[in-house]
Amino acid sequence: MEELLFIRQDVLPALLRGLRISLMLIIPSGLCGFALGVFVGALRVYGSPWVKRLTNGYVIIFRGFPLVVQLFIWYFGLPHIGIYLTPFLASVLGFTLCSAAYHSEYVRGAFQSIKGGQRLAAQALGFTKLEMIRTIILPQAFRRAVPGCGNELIYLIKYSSLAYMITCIELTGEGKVIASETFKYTEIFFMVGLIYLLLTSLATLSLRRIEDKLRIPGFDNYNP
Amino acid sequence: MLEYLTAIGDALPYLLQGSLVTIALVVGAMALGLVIGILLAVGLVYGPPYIRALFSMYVWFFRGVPLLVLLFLFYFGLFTLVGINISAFTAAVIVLGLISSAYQSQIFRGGILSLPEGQLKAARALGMSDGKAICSIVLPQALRLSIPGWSNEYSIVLKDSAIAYALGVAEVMARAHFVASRTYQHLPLYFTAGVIFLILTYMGTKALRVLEERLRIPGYMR
Amino acid sequence: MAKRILLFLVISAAMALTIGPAFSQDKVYVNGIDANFPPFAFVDKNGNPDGFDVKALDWIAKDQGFKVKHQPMDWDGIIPSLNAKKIDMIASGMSITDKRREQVNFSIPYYKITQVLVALKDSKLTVDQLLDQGNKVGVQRGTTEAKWIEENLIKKGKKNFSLLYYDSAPLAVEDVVNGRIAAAAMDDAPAKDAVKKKPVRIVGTFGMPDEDFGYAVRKADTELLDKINTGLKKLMACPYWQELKVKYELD
Amino acid sequence: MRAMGEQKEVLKVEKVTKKYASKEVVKEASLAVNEGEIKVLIGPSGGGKSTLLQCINFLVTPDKGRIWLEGKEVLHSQKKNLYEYRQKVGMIFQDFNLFDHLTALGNVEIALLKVRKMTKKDARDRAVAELERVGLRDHIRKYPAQLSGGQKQRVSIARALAMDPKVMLLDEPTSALDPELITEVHAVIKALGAEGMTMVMATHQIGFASHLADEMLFMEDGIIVETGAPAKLLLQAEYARTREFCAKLTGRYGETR
Repeated sequence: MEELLFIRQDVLPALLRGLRISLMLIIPSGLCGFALGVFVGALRVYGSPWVKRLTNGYVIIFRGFPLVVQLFIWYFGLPHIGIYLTPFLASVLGFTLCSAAYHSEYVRGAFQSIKGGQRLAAQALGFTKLEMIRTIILPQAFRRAVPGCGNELIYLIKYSSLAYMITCIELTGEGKVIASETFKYTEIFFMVGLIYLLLTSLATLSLRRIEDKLRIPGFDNYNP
Repeated sequence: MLEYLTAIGDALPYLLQGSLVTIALVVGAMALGLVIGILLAVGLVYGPPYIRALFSMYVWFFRGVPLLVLLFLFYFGLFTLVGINISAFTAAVIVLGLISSAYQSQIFRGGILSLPEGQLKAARALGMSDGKAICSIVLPQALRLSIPGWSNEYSIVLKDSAIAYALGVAEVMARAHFVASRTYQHLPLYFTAGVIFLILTYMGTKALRVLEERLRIPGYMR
Repeated sequence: MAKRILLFLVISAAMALTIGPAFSQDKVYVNGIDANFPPFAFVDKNGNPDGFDVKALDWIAKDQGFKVKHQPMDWDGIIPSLNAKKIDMIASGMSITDKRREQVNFSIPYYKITQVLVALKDSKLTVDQLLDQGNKVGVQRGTTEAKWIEENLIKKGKKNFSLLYYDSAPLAVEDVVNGRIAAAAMDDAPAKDAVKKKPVRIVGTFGMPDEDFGYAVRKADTELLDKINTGLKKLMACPYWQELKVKYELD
Repeated sequence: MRAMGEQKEVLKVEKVTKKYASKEVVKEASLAVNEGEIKVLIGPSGGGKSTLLQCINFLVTPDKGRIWLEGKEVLHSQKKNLYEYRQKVGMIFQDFNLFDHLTALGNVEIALLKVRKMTKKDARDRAVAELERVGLRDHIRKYPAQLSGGQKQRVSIARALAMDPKVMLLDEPTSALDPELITEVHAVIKALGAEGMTMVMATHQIGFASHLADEMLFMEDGIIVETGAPAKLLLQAEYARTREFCAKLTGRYGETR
């Protein structure tokens, strides 16, 4: 009984507070990461050679450094060159840049999977390069990239749990703070885990619905 | 700049020793993930409905909860709940391995499903049992096809292993942190840790590419 | 080829899983330390655990005839780790508090620690000013000062400042130097260590009562606690104690 | 038949050359097409027919050579000029290249909307009309994957026609089709010819082409070896290679219409 009261009075409000911060981290990072990923992915396919080299380098570094390390560098490292980010901004920046690198991989694959004939046909009809990318290539590439990018979003939800390490106390951080005060690690992390499971499941379901909505007959036989 | 370089130079041997711990974490986790992942994949493709449902639940759970949360849960919870006492290192290997098994099962499942149906039929026609057919005909092909996906999974597990630092496992990231606490040279040390991971990623994926070439069957797809 | 690789992987999985327990199977006591807590506990240049508490415990172990190994741990989970038998003792600058006494037994106090605020060297602000004006103050997660500030300064709402939680005190100091936070609240000994290495100064105490450091062991391990207490008393009476204090620049 | 003097030159190609690595795939190919004329390129596979057609539309940039449309030279390095030119030249591909994410209707509409900036309603009306013209009224809502090869090629013809091309380039329009589907596409092309559409077509369907063509061009190893009226080229070609090729082809495809 006392246990329940403790959960209702102390644990739940803290976890909900953390959840709010987690969502505030995930949503902008997800959106910006995807947008940047599409941009970088397009550059990696259609850019000039040195743009390709530059963007590929970006992807190698941001996919190669563990996210924890990236976060520490954004938060504790950037001040060495005079840039001071709040924990929240540093987290969003870290998540955005890292997930954009992953998104760009899926986007690049999607662009490359589009047959050359599609470009030829659009050019033959007199499309400008920009119009061709916008109306012919992107809608197709987008559909092909959705499953991969969706997965990346799920990853992002999970990796947002790292933000507390740079003092942005979100769901996991709140859990950790209460756990270290009350020593009830098992119970608290069980609840934290459940909340994340709920979040990732919701995201998976809605992504599946989006995929269904976007489905075009004969267009889904694509293996990444 | 010079200050940074000396800080890196001083810490490098210690950090490099840490990369052995990181490698042990990753090899252990990948191996555990491989064994469980193959079982899951076979169950998911060929198993009866209840097995498929059960295995899907497993995959759903381990893909849905953050590594960090699972780490804390296993490290502290296993003892509280069932009295099993494991070290931080073991906890990290197990959790990394279980999560990876969920992802690896999807890679292997994709490999199995991409094989033409005729392969299994032909094996059955030769009088092989289903188990034998899967082990000696389906898996050798499916696993070959899975190497690129597996190599990707390796780089993910490698980077995730840095999170084990939260339990105090003295891998590269934790060591960078320890040294920084003494020397107050946070930026160069984290950066060096990052570069070590980059090199480990590169070496591992390279090795797997060599493996893929070695195992390639002439004229085989991809 | 493929089979051999598979075999290798299975064996290495098995090995990886057995390495861990192997540590705790031999009769060596494991001391959990926060390796981010100089000068009491840290990792030296060669990667070996070092620090006032580490060296003191080494002496006690030798004196009392047991073996000890120092294991860096995550600080805010260190008491659950002790109770989950992952370690056998904590000698790493741990303050004795009533809340912790509910979980573990403490040795006799061996060092009086004062909590101080650390700010930039050229900062002219006083303690009162630091804990006001909407300033941010950093603190290590899971420490007594974190808890005390929350309960006595934040929750009562007298002061106008906010608290940020760090992985370790040095990281909080790093952020003071970065200018992101006005001050870091921490034990005076690591604060002195920070002053030597970074352009910061100790501004002063902030009203938190002094605390005693003690070594923690599980409630059931009374025998071990006796050994530690006996050894500790002996050590504090011998000149090596002073030597240690000088070496690690305590006092 | 119009009198010679009235004939208007629609397309002129002069000495177009294209090299890949060191191999010259098209060597100084020249041709001119008058309004309402149909020219057919024949020749062995890999002879450069397809590359020549793609060079004409600058889908492959020629290394050398000049091209005029209705007497105006195409300055392909100027993007605006290039896009305008391409709008006036319809292209039919061997493998259709329908936009896979759009329905039959969408495929015809998209360029009207995005390139010619027509209003939605106008584009829709025009697209439906063109699809009716190629006999696909009942299939306008289907996606490419739901259409047969012959239907796909008819959609692609409708897509090109909707742009009001001055000339159509057809790159082996029926070679990717099953034999039973060829007839429906041939019928559409024939009807176009009857309406006076100017066309340049590469094909292996000699029988069909000989009835349609005003002139045939035999192309081998990147060179236009010989040109002439179908009857002349097929039966009494000057060059031995042409005769040999035509004899083989008429033998094989002679009956096909």
